[in-house]
Amino acid sequence: MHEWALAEAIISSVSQIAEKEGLKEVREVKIKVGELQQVEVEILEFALSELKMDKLKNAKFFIEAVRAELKCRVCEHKWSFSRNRLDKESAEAIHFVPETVHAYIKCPRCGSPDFEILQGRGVWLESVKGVK
Amino acid sequence: MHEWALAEAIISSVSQIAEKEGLKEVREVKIKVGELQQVEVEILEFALSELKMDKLKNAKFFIEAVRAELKCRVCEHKWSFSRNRLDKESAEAIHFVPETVHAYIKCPRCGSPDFEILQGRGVWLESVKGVK
Amino acid sequence: MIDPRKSIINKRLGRVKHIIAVSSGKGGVGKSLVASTLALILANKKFKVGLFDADFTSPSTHLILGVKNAKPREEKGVIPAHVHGLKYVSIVAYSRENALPLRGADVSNALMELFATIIWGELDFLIVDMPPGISDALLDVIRLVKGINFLIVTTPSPLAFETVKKLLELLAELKVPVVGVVENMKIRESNFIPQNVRDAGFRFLGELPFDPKVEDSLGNVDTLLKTDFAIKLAKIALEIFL
Amino acid sequence: MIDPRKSIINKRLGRVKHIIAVSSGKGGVGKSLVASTLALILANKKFKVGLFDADFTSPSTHLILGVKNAKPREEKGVIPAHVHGLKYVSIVAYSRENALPLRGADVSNALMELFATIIWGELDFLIVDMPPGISDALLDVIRLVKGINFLIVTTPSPLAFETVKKLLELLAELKVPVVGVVENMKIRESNFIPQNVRDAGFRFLGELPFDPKVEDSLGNVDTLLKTDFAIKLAKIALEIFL
Ligand SMILES: Nc1ncnc2c1ncn2[C@@H]1O[C@H](COP(=O)(O)OP(=O)(O)O)[C@@H](O)[C@H]1O
Ligand SMILES: Nc1ncnc2c1ncn2[C@@H]1O[C@H](COP(=O)(O)OP(=O)(O)O)[C@@H](O)[C@H]1O
Ligand SMILES: [Mg+2]
Ligand SMILES: [Mg+2]
Ligand SMILES: [Mg+2]
Ligand SMILES: [Mg+2]
Ligand code: NI
Ligand code: NI
Ligand SMILES: [Zn+2]
Ligand SMILES: [Zn+2]
Repeated sequence: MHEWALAEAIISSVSQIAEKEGLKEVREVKIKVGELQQVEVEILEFALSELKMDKLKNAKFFIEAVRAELKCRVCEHKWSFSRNRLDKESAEAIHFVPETVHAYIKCPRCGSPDFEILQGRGVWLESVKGVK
Repeated sequence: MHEWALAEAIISSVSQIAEKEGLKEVREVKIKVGELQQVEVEILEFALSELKMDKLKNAKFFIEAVRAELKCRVCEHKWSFSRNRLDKESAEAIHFVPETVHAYIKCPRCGSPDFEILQGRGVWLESVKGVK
Repeated sequence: MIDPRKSIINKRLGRVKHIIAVSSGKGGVGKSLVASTLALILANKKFKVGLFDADFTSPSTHLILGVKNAKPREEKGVIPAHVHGLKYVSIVAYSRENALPLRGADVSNALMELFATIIWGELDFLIVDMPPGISDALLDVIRLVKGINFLIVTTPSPLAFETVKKLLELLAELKVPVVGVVENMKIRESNFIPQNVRDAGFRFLGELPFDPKVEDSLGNVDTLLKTDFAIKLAKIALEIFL
Repeated sequence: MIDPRKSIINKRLGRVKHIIAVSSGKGGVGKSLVASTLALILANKKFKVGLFDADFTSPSTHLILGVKNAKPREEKGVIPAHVHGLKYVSIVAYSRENALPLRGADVSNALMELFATIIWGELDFLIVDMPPGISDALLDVIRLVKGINFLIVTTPSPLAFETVKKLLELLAELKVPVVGVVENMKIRESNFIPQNVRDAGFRFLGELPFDPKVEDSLGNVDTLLKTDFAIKLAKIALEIFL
């Protein structure tokens, strides 16, 4: 449920963007949520709906899940993150701090923890639309 | 003149690529040279022509200079690197290890050394063409 | 694509009166020991204190505090554990006994994630135990945390002061406030550090003795607070912060 | 776009018999002192030795060796300076007295640049003085330098060994060869480190005394080599490498 904190970050960031772009009202916000962090989308949506006010009152939030793709820096192997391979505690750690993935996941080809998270790490704002 | 060492790296890398892609002969190599490193293109060209052999014997090297663009992580200001603003010793340091730019250049807007080198850092292979 | 985390960080820290990064550039000078002990001292003086271990790849504060299983709670954010009167967060709660190899970009990401999600609430002091090096964590706290102050730790050695001096110059240039410099693990009389700190235009806060009892009190805060080291640090802390 | 540097690194090191990274994860344990002194000891035994300071943001070896102006020459590459019988490269030759704030990605780039351009030639030993942390420099030497060996330094403190243990596990998992572990700055009898090192399945190489004379000999290699610290290290070195 620290999804709430992530929702607050989104609201704060959208408000800032609205301010900067001189929007009177925000209509549509597109959000990408990386699967690595295993965000509970329902909770995030609920938190967003509870937190939106002022210029964001009527905003619609569209949340898209993004597969987590990892790429090994040693052997260049690419693979997708799957939380099924993890015990509960490790998955939870990655939920809070996605970088702890480097403590729990190794490249399935060469065994290295030195991999890049190509996409699907955390929460991103893709677009903010509204009226001026 | 450590350009020679960079030329060796290029030759070695091109040979590896030719091997991997099963090329019998390399015909054309496109190289990008970032202005940050202030590589002497004539020396690089000369070194390449001296070092090329075997599959690379008839290769033509095309070298393109790339402006060095820096972007401040603190204030997001973007600017171009110009060696004119540097004394000889600092410019030389950056020639050998481009990252030492963080000891000598600050963001012209906010004064931070915490900037990203967006492009124009070092030597890159853009393409290797040949016949199989 | 915009990263929404940056915009919330200073709100999260909005009710923290003083944010103190304990830093050095150099490793092994006693940053973690000073940060942990300082946090305990201030908490004992009835201040509301948070301690954040920002040395993700070689954390130490959990061992100094003798903390096992200080996992933050999850509740509309990450709620720090309560440890010896401190609000406490270390990434060890998540990485546990495992090595956590992180490239700089990962350090940067983890730091932003934690600053964006930890609910520190109202604090008089948030003490941040910094990693060695002049790298991502340092550049990020400067970049992201408005009003951060630096408390610099050095040892008497020119090997430590070489980097400390460079760090001080950098902080001065960036107009980042520096509380001052403490000289830790002093074993004999010497004016080298105090002189050089003052010459560089910074406040010399005092010296902390090399105290063999410190090693034996790791993990036991009551014993730790009775060492000469802690007693001397308490005097310095009260001079600076009262 | 392809970075051509990676493909040349192992050719550059092709005539180096042993590459030894002096590492710890933990800062301030004596990595730089061990690396520098070890390099000098081996050079005195008539080995051809190179010393590379890979701690770019807090370099120390130039102070230990008392080196001023050891600038590499430029000649079809970067030719190491000759210092006290060693081939020597430190980034300080380029960054001079300035702070060099580098993010991890910059550390990685600088490391690749230097490995790709330094002409070490024929060497019996290349000693690499590693920065603290389990981060870019460590991951890059493992990734880029074929046949690298690790010599691990710890102090007697559980604070140091906590990270050392994690590093050892990481190296074991990656099957990176580890020469062994030295315990530096020993001040009293204790079996904690030797026992734990052996339990973890590694070779315990011996202990090096905490030696106050070391501080006074920084910058003077003749004096340094006469300290108890150096004499003990010489014994260990000869046991390992002869
Ligand atoms: N004043 C002191 N007296 C004795 N030992 C000390 C003192 N300060 C630090 N130490 C010891 O020195 C080592 C490094 O301290 P630490 O706080 O981990 O440094 P850093 O966080 O700067 O790496 C630890 O083993 C610690 O117990
Ligand atoms: N055996 C020793 N006896 C006394 N002082 C030592 C010893 N080993 C290291 N030191 C001192 O400890 C400090 C840290 O050593 P250094 O080599 O810089 O560590 P690192 O490279 O691991 O950060 C320096 O001031 C150094 O002079
Ligand atoms: Mg990563
Ligand atoms: Mg940079
Ligand atoms: Mg520490
Ligand atoms: Mg060192
Ligand atoms: Ni959650
Ligand atoms: Ni050159
Ligand atoms: Zn791999
Ligand atoms: Zn700027």
